[in-house]
Amino acid sequence: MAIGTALLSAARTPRGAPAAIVLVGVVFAAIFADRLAPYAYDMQSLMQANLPPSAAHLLGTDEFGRDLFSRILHGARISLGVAVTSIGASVALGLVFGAIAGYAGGWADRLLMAVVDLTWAFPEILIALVLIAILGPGLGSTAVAITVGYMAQFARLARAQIIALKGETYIEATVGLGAGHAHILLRHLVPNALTPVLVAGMLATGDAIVLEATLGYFGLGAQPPLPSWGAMMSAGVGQMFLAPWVIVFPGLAIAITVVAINLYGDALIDALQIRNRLREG
Amino acid sequence: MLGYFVRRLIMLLPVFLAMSAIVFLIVHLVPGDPIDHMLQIGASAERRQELAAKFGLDRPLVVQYALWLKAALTGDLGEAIILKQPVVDLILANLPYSLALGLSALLFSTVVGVSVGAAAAYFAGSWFDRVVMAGILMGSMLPSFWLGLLMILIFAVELGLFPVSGARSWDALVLPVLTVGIGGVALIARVTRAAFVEVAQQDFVTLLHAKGLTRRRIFFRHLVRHALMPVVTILGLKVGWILGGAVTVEYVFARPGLGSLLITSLGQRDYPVVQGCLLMLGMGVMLGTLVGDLAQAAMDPRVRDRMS
Amino acid sequence: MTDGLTTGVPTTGVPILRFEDVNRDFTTPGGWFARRRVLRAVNAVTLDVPAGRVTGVVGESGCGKSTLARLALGLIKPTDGRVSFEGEDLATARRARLRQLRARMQMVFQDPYSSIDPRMTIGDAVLEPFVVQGIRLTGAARAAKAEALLGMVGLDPSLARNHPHHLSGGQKQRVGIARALALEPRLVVLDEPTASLDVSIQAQIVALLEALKARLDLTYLFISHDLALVRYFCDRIVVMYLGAVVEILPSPAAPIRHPYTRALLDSAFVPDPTRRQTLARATGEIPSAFDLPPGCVYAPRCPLADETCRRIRPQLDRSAHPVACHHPLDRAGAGS
Amino acid sequence: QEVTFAITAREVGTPSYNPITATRLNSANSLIYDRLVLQDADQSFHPSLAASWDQTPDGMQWTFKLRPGVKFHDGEPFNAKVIEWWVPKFAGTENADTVAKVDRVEVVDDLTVRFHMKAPDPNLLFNLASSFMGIPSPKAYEALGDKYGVTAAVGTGPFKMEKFTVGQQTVLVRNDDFTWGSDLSVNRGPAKIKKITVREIPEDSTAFLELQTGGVDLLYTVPVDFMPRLKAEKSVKVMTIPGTEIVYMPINTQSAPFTDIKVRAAAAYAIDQKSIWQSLYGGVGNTANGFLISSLQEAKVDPKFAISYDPERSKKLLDEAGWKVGPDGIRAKDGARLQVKLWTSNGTEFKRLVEVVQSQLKAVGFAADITIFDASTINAQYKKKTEHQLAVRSYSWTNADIIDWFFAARRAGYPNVSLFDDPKAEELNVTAMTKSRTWDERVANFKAYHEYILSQYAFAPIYEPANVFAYSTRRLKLPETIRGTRLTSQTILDAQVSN
Amino acid sequence: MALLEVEGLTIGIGRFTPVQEIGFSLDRGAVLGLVGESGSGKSLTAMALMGLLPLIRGEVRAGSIVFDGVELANRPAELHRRLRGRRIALVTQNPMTSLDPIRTVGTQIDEVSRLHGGLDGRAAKARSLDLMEAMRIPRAAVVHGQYPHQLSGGMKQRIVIAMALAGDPDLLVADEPTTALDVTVQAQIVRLMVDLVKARGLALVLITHDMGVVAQACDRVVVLYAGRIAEAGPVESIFAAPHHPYTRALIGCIPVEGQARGTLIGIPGQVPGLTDYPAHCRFAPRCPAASARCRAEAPAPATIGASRVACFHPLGRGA
Ligand SMILES: Nc1ncnc2c1ncn2[C@@H]1O[C@H](COP(=O)(O)OP(=O)(O)OP(=O)(O)O)[C@@H](O)[C@H]1O
Ligand SMILES: Nc1ncnc2c1ncn2[C@@H]1O[C@H](COP(=O)(O)OP(=O)(O)OP(=O)(O)O)[C@@H](O)[C@H]1O
Ligand SMILES: [Mg+2]
Ligand SMILES: [Mg+2]
Repeated sequence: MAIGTALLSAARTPRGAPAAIVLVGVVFAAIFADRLAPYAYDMQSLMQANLPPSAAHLLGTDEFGRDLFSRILHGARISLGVAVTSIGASVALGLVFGAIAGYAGGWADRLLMAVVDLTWAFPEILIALVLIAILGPGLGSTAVAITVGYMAQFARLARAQIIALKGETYIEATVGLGAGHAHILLRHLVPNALTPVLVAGMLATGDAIVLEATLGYFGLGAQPPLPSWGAMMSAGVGQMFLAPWVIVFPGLAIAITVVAINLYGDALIDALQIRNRLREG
Repeated sequence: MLGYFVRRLIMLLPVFLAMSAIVFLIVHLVPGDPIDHMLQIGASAERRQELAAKFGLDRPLVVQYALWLKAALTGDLGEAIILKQPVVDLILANLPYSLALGLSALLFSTVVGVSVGAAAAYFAGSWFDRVVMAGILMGSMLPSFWLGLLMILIFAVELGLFPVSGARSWDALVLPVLTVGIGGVALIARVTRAAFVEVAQQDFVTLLHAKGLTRRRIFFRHLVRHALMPVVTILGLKVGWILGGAVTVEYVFARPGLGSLLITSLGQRDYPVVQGCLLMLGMGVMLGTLVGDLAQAAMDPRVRDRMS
Repeated sequence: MTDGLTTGVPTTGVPILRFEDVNRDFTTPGGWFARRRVLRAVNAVTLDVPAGRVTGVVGESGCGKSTLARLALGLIKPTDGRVSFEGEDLATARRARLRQLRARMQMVFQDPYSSIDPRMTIGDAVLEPFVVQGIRLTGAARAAKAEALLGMVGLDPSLARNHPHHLSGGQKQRVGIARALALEPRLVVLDEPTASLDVSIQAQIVALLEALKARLDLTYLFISHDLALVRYFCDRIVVMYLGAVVEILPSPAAPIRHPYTRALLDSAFVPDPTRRQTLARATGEIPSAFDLPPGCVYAPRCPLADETCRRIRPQLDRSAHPVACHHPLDRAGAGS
Repeated sequence: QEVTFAITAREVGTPSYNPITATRLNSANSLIYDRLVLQDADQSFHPSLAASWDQTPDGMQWTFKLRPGVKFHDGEPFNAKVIEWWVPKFAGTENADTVAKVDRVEVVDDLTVRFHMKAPDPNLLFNLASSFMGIPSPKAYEALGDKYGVTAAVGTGPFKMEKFTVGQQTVLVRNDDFTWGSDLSVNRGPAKIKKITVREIPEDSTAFLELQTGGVDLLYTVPVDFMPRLKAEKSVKVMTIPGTEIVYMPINTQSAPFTDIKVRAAAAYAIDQKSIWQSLYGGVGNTANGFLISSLQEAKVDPKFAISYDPERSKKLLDEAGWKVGPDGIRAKDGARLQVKLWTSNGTEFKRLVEVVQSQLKAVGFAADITIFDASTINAQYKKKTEHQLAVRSYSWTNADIIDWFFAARRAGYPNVSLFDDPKAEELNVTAMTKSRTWDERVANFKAYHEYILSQYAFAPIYEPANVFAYSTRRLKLPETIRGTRLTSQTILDAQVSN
Repeated sequence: MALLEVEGLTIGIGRFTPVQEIGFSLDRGAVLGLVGESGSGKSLTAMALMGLLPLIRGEVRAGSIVFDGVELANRPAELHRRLRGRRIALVTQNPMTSLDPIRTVGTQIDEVSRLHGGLDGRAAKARSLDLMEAMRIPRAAVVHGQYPHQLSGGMKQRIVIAMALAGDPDLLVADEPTTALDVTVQAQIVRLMVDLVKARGLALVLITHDMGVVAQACDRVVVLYAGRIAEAGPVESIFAAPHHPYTRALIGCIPVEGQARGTLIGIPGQVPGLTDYPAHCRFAPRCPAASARCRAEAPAPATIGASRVACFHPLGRGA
């Protein structure tokens, strides 16, 4: 099934529908955060710090008196933005590595996969912490760290797809027509390998949001006053007894978004019927 | 089988070399160096020099690597610059904590994950399946620093069942294990459920039904072994996660462990320790995959035959 | 092993494709898991495919039919020996030359279900040969060409916009044929083109192939495991067993000389309840291609096998009806 | 009879208990080692291992009478020979400055030593009272070499180090021979607590919850956020003692636009110390208006030099300097936006504070981009000298000579983060550091130096935290008043454990 | 009374009704051929006989399956399960995937006799070895301890049949048991099964798409087309004089010895998919003899000679 149709039909399943609604909402918030937010995300008002939710501040305020609702809307943009761009880069890199390794086979394959497996060997959080130590903190480094941390997964998946596809008759048929490597790889192999890798990427986006949050806890994610959900939560840890809403709402935003991504991704996997292809990696 | 094992071990050697080189490079790419931490503010350049010479940090990187690797091969990972102890001792001191936490979390995730996944698969499509799977997923998606504090708040503060933090008694292990384990439970439950659902669709299962076996018997006697195979693979791949993945939890619960050692030493640029930890983790992972493959072979005669 | 074509089988047509003492080995991947094991999929095959005729190849699963087909098209290279198309060695041809040659030899595959890229429309699939060969077609020419090709194989041209999963197996196989014929090849290798289709569709496809051959002056190398079908469709029949050619029937009606061919024929289910056969002529199953017995590879299953058969591997003789057997069934009759 | 103390984020991971070579020491250090003298909260000095002392009028000789009967944990006697061995040990270490002016140590008799000075040092007693001046057992020290302080630490203090695991905990057991407590304690020894486990807890919330549930009995530092909750807790007593720390914003005087003193001043006047003190720190501690902690005499500068929030003045200065307000509220000059870098190091307090500072700077027209570094990287970055502009940081020191640390030209980069290099300041520095003969003279000199630094806006003062600690009254009973500058062994000696 | 009587069997899966009103009967010692092209509902019928439709979310919507006097359709699943393996056994199409890959083939056979015969491990194994020898498996004792992937396809199919026989069933349902096998092996297996039926007095439902197999092995045959019966009757009369145009065409699709080239035509068009089953005669679109009536209503089966034929224009009527 084409991925476009699948996106729609996944959104019509009982599991997919609520998830799709949530995701559309989050993306909407991310895009229109500027218009939707009642306050500027960095507008402080120390006299109004740690206010509980009220009509003026729907979700309350944080320790600097900033409006949590506005920050969560903007946070959608940052958290999602970081997760999506870094996973996007990760998927792209993984595809390149995986496709080359899978298509070339032999020593090129072993070598590339040995490198990939090295990053696979370490927990993503450690990779991220080490990389950020090298690159210095900030959103850019976080994105790089996430990119590297997850790349192995996509490279392996892409490679498995390519290897499986190489055995398909239509590839042999196309070779039989006289096609060269570029044609085979770019016109047939990569496009057909793409779907599962993209879906795996989508699922990983959820994990990336959580990873960014955890890095934020170590002070390494988005730099203040940028409100990524993770940064908001980690700042809220100190406040959790005084003003629990400061940590609860961003936490909920993460949990709901990530669960929605997973549920929708699951529905999508079923719609595309690629569950066993996903496992090959 | 033995031959296979030996061959795999030999194959690990180049991987080990590549890994150690990368580890070494990465560590030395990090800006700042341990001397900064030893010097009082405003120390002289000579003093710097002297310290650098003392720890061999003034030599070319290649030489440093060669010396380190040579020693590492004899089991000597050098002496910590800041922590002033043999790195091996530091690792050995922290390893038991990592293992205790990692293995218990693994056990917990496996037992609970497999049970929950199996139950969900048995009742696949029912409300039970949906509620349980969604619940687990939700739990696993909370960042662990928050989940950890929540656990403390509920189980240690409100209910007073376990100590808040530390690693001084067995019961201090419970909350960290739960915190780390929930993510694993979700992962394993999903893998298990999917595996059950998938094997259940295979031809030979139709034939099991045709033999007149009850659904229960088919499920618990026959499908279980198949469903566990992907779980074993996952577990083999997760050794790194066991040894070093719990940094956040170690931090929140003020527990020792390889992850924390690594992060602290990274902060202090205590190169030998960072290198040692990374190497240790890498080797753990390599061994983990090997053990995973062997377990796979033990469970699956097809794999076994391919190995001989 | 014969000395090849010089003293080989006289054929009526000029050979368009030639196998000269071709071996092809496969090595199972070694590496992490397994010891390397070498399997000889095609064993010392010497064969001419005469132009304008239908040469049939029969044999059971794993006997090397598909490998032979791939070798014929240069999709894989022989381990030893030479495969030449119109006199040119495929193994040494340059890439660009190979591409040109490929326009003149095409293949139709066994499994129609996976022989079209699921992401392509049928129209794109039948036009892909032109893209690959660097032949540019304008929009109108494209549509016309696709229509012509689909029409040629008896498909509704409106299918061009569909994706393969909307088509039935028979329709897909027609698309496969259209694609193979797009560049107007001379040789078409048909690798069990009907094996995965229902009988009613199989018969349609065979009829289509017959018609196209007559119209386009094609040479067929027709591969099948169905002896009855091959006998119906082919001019010459090559019988393979475990990678080796054991008999070449010069015509479908020629008397059978090899015990294996006999067994194959006797195993066929004749659709006539009044002619029920003593089935089970052949006993045992095809041994593993990894460790071939030293003598005749068919000896373990052959009712006529004796010590000689188990020790010495028989060579294809040089008669008009070559057979590789120490005890051919017509020994008394035809001399060799 | 056993208690658990906890040290939190800032002190976590202190790698050793070697006072001679260490650059960081944690709070447990004072339980292991005794010093020659102790300083009380009122800045007065009290005998500890030194029973009495004397200085010649020219300040060139100091004679210390040592307390008799003192033994190290390893049984070695404490006497004049120890001091003779000890003082030279500092040479070449990072703490060398503390005794740099001591020329040599003369053993007068077994219990008397005389310091012969290179130059008078009015600050000597202060230095001797610092935590780096805990005296280790020479025998153990020499035997262990590099590993001293990690595998073992041997002092004369009321507690012996039983086991130390870096980053985790230190187990201390009572020194039953200890009878030489100072007059800052009621109990002269041995301690009433038998065993202390000092745990290191990096997460503040965890530490707080441990105290709340009785998992630990004493928290050495309490994050301000938790104070209201702890105060509400019946079984917890929160105590505040005057702080030793100043939080400030160094301004890189050599990085444009801060080369312009008006821009520096504008940045300094943009900081609203009061609202930070009130809302961020709940009114605990003090606002800071100078560079020194308020208990020092040198801190009492002429009010016209004190820097405190004045947004109008700030804006006016910027206008004068040519920085005009743009449409988004950020100022610009010649097309360049007033975009500056604002750094800090990782740590909950700094991370919070820096956000407020950023927002206050924005209010007057600075756009500040925050970067949060880990502690080791940030110093390396400062040392590059060209990368940084503004920062939020703090120091903890109870002597005016800290101005020299942070503003002397020869230490530009780090610790002179302001890259302050000014002839007049250098002159004042020399006077204050080397030309003062008496304490009063020194005070006057440093005050002048302090005032001059303030007048140049090389930094902006922000906040002076109080030392806040808390303990569980269920298990511990501490004296009502805390003697000394910090919570150290003299208070723990008097501590009682119930049940 | 026949061992198995199926009447008006209609199978539904969700919105679809892939099998409609199928009926046949079968005695002990007889082989019934169920023949039809892909998708004609052969496997679903087999699943219905085995009571395994729930596995694929299917159900018997109408009709009856009477086995040895007991009605099975739409009865508690447990009733059917008790018969499975013991009285009714199944042989499936693909021996490559029909066996559990991680258990030895021996234990898989043993399991049946332990479960249904109440034998202990040793007795079960002895019985399995007997059965394997009856299946002409060489070196049965060795094979007993081997895993499926170590055996050839033909060998595996023999194991599957041995497994089916282990419960001593009365009825064997074989769903295309030889399709995946080599021609030479195929012949052996079919022969083996027919011999077993005769020797043990079993009844066999042999599902196939190959009229050749039917001609060689079956006593009676049911020809299915798109989920319905086209024609049913004794093998001899069906081959000698097919009444349904489809049956005749199907027989004509197999080339026979000496058949002249160009005479093989096949059946034009294609089998309709489940979603576009016409309401009228389903074969009409491909039928050379189709009339307006054929395109308006569905013919009900009628008796012609020894056969039942669902066609408005049966061939050779009165012949
Ligand atoms: N790429 C390959 N790698 C390894 N072994 C191969 C490869 N291709 C074919 N073989 C082996 O070579 C032998 C001959 O295979 P081939 O596909 O030519 O047989 P075939 O006669 O076409 O069989 P079938 O009727 O099943 O299509 C088989 O044993 C097969 O397993
Ligand atoms: N689980 C299922 N869900 C939906 N439709 C099904 C299912 N199983 C079979 N069908 C449909 O029911 C119809 C009959 O299927 P069945 O498997 O009985 O055919 P068959 O005659 O056995 O064909 P084949 O020769 O291909 O095995 C087909 O159209 C098929 O698509
Ligand atoms: Mg083939
Ligand atoms: Mg079927």
